[in-house]
Amino acid sequence: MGVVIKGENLSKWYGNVLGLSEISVEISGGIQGLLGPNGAGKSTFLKILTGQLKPNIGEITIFGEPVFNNHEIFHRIGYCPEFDAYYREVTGWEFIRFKSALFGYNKKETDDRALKALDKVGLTDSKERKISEYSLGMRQRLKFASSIINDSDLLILDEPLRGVDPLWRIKIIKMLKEFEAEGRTIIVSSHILAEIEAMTNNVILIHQGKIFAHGDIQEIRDLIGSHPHRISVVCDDTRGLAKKMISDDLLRNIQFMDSEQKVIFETDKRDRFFDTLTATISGSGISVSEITSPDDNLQSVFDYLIGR
Amino acid sequence: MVNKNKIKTIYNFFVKKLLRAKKTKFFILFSITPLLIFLLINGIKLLYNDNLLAGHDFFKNGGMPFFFQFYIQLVSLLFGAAVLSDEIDSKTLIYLNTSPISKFSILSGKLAAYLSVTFIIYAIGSSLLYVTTHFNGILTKKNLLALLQLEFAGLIAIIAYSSLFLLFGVSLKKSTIIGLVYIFGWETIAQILPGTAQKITLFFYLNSLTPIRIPKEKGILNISISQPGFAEALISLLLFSAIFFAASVYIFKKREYLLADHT
Amino acid sequence: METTIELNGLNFSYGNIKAVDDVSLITKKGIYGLLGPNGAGKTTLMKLILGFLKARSGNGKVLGFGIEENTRELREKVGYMSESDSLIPGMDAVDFTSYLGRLSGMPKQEAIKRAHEVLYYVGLEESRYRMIETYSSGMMQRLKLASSIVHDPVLLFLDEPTSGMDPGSRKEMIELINDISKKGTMSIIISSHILTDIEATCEDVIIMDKGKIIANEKISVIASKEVDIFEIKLGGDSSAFLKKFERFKYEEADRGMIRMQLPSDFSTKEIFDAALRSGTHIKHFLKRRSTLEDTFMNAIGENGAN
Amino acid sequence: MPIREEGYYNWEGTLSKSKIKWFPIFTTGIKSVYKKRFSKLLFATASSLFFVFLIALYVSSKPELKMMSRLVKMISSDALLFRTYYTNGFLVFMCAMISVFAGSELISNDLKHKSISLYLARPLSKLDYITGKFSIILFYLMMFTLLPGLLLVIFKVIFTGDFSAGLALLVKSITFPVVISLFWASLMLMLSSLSENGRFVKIIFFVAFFLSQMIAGMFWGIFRNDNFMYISIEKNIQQFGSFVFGTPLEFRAPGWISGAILLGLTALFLLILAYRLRKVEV
Repeated sequence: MGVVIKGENLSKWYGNVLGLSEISVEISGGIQGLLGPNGAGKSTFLKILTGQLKPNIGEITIFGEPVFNNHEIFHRIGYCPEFDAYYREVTGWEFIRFKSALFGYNKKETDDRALKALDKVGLTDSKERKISEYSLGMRQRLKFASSIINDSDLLILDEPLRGVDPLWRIKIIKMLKEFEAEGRTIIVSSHILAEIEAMTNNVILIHQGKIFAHGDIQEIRDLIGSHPHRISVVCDDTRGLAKKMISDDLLRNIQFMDSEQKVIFETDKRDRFFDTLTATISGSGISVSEITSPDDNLQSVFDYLIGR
Repeated sequence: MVNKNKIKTIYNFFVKKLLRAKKTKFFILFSITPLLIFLLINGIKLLYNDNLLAGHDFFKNGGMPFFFQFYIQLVSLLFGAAVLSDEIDSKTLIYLNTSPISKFSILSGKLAAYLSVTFIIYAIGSSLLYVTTHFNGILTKKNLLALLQLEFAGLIAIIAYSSLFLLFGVSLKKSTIIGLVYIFGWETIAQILPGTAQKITLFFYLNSLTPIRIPKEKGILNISISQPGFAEALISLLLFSAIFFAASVYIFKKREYLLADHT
Repeated sequence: METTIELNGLNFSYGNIKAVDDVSLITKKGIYGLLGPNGAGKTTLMKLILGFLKARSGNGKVLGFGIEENTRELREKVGYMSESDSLIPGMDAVDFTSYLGRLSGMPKQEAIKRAHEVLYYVGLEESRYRMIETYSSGMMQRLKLASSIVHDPVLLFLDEPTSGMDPGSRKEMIELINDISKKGTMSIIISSHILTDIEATCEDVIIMDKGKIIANEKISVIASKEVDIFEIKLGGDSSAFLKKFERFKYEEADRGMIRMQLPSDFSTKEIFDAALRSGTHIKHFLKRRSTLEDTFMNAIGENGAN
Repeated sequence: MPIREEGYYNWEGTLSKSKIKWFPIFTTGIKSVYKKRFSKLLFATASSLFFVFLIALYVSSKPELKMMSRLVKMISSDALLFRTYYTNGFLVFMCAMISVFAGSELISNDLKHKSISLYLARPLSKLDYITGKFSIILFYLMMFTLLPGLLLVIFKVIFTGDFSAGLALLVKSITFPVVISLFWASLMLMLSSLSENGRFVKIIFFVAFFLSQMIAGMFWGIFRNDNFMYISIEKNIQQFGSFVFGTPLEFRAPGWISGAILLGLTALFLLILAYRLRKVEV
């Protein structure tokens, strides 16, 4: 699958609000986590991606085609909007069937696809009830269902799990992974980093209208030179272990937390550090019960880059 | 490019939705008020065994101005302008803009749906009123033809006014207020202005379509210009509607709809 | 006063759907998480306690006040942050917060002074003079928190407090909640779907499903329930390493995480020796603790497939 | 001086024990209506009638001035003064405008933004909520009916120096504007609780007001029977005013019936309002 989304120095501003400034990006298959603080340009990027807004400078193409005012492209895109928007006086079934019919299938296929989408989000038995009687979580799942009707090659989801209960969070994350396995490209914007980590390793970080980072979380973490890697080890002889590890030029800092029998090493050369650590532990009689990297996750990447 | 069954999909969905709206029920009730008043008057007259009010006169002086100078304009405004502004307020426009359906099909499907509901509401009130006020002799060819022309004129009026107010809704922020200013401001004043001014109101042409002329006050310079013929009025109204509709589609395509108040 | 909430046999239903089904509950001072799938009855239970709804049967006391007889005195001591953004247009944050303070009975000047204080506290000092309808969803959550603690309640209900907040402000919201509960003068009940937030704030957890309370446990107890499964991540290719542990049950989860079942008397040293011999190193090594998510899934699972 | 650490601080004050819980709704509501656009313009036009009557009062106390003779004749006695002022067509229309301006969004906005739960999470009952909202419209209505009425009496005493106005008349001059204000306020609040859409509420209010007038006029035109005057809100107010102040009636029909209609409608509107609020799901 070639490049699915291609943006060349996209800039967008309205009034004196700067939405995006010179964003160039290429996105191909798999799940991509899109994150960034509120008001940092993330929603503007999504709106340009779905043709709701036209970039002032630069242009964006999906499957090689322009997006703005090109409605045919939505045969191959599924979109789940951010707002809690729903038609009044309409039942869940009527809405999903309407959205499905907009793809131009024949009557039978329209109904089948609508039913299948509802079934996937567990709303089949409440499909005859009015959407206004749905709880926030159910309306959210209905919105998500409306984006998976056409089994599209590209899925753009704006905070798809907001207000959804843990049970359905897990099911939907599993569903997205299955879609990824089928080779579909999925853009998921979310504020809950643990959710993104559960789905993918690829993230796009947008802040102040620019792409701060794009790629694998691990690689991004390694690129952040300003913060050395922190590795915490829990064992019965923290001082002994530290003494054995200190000889090399590996370590920048050691911190002891005796109450939890924990020692935290800071190093720039992560792989060499782990080689030495494994060798030292197997060489010495120290019994180690835990090795973790507290700041080797998306939250730390986010904090170090965005600096909140 | 234009896909007929997608337009039908939009049409069916929104007609069903509109028929359930509180607004529709209110305006159906509102459309039969002239009928209720007529029945009430004659009811009381019967009590006082007074001679009954002539149906035709009531229809000509009360019914016609009510429907063709107030009711059709108001309902076409509240429904026509809402074709898009409802979707923007409830932020549901996003579902249509991110579906594989052209802006032309969206607007034609929705306008047709809103038109039909407006026409149904109008037809209920006007036909019931006409039938009751011309009860004895309703089955004559003349009356039936007049009734048909009444409904036809109403339909054309609704098409013209709804497309105009659709254009207001698509392009202006405070479309309802501007619409009210147009109906009760410009269209009423234009009646008494010299001839050419009247030419740029929809009512001027509409008045040639209705089976019974709506009495017009004399203009300031009391030169009353000649009413256009039936065909000429019909064609100009349809032409105006097409222009308004095309302009709406054009603007709808070009405009970026910022549904959120923050980036 | 130890007990904050005491409910016995509360029932409530919308039409024929039983939203709260014979709920009895006792909560002490401190911070509780209220969890459950959509439609489990969490929000309904909160509304019953606050007196927004009248229970079909059963009764309850909150802070010693009957939830039906003296709702007014009860609400003086209780703060409520609703799930939906309920705002009054045409007001800035200071007016809005002090107005709600005065509705709780605070004198006018006190309310304005206190409004500034809580708005500073929740981090809205720069935008406290802006009209609240221009607030982003993140700022709206902070404003709702500020207005629910302006009258210094003894018991605080938070319905989805971190919904719609970006990672940075969500971390701050969690710090605020912890700071308030640490002060010890206010007990908090948080209803949220984000289990990581609940784990980061609450001491106890109440799980509801289909209108019933199906679990009521301490988070410390959940976290201490050790399971003899180890999470292992290796530096390089893991096949050689795994060959040495054929005798144990293990599964390779995604992105190189291995979950291996090891007997409790097993010496961990052998793991590191094996890694060294198969030319790779251990990047991550942790004895798995059951998380809140596992407890939640098991509790819901046992209560019949949802 | 100890440092002020970061963190949550309790509030040392104590809540007021006063029974009137809805008072903040009143004061804040008054301020926000005043801050609305065009409020000064509306209030100026509404108070213009008072100044016209003031001048007429001055002229009536100075026989040598020959201006405004018709109005002067109409306010010769105190009873006539009140009746002419309170039931003046312009004032009735102004009351309608003030009700819409101050009241049309009082509840519809709360419904739209789901903020009723904000009020009920505080120690307020639904009755407190309604009373607070009610007091806002009543305040502005009475500011342009009761207040000017009393001022006119005071100025009459200043200009003419006679204290002939008996206690009964003074009581009537207070109760009548209150009843009229209650009528407008309950009508407006009831309509405001019907829909989230403020615009729709305004449309229904004006349709009801003008329709009542139009139908009454049309029926009277056809039947020449005064009983149809009871359909018009304005005629009812004028008839009831004449009845209360004992001045010649507006139309040949019992005056007390107009009063009954007004009070009956007020009660009906309050019932509908209470029903609507009970049904509102917080």
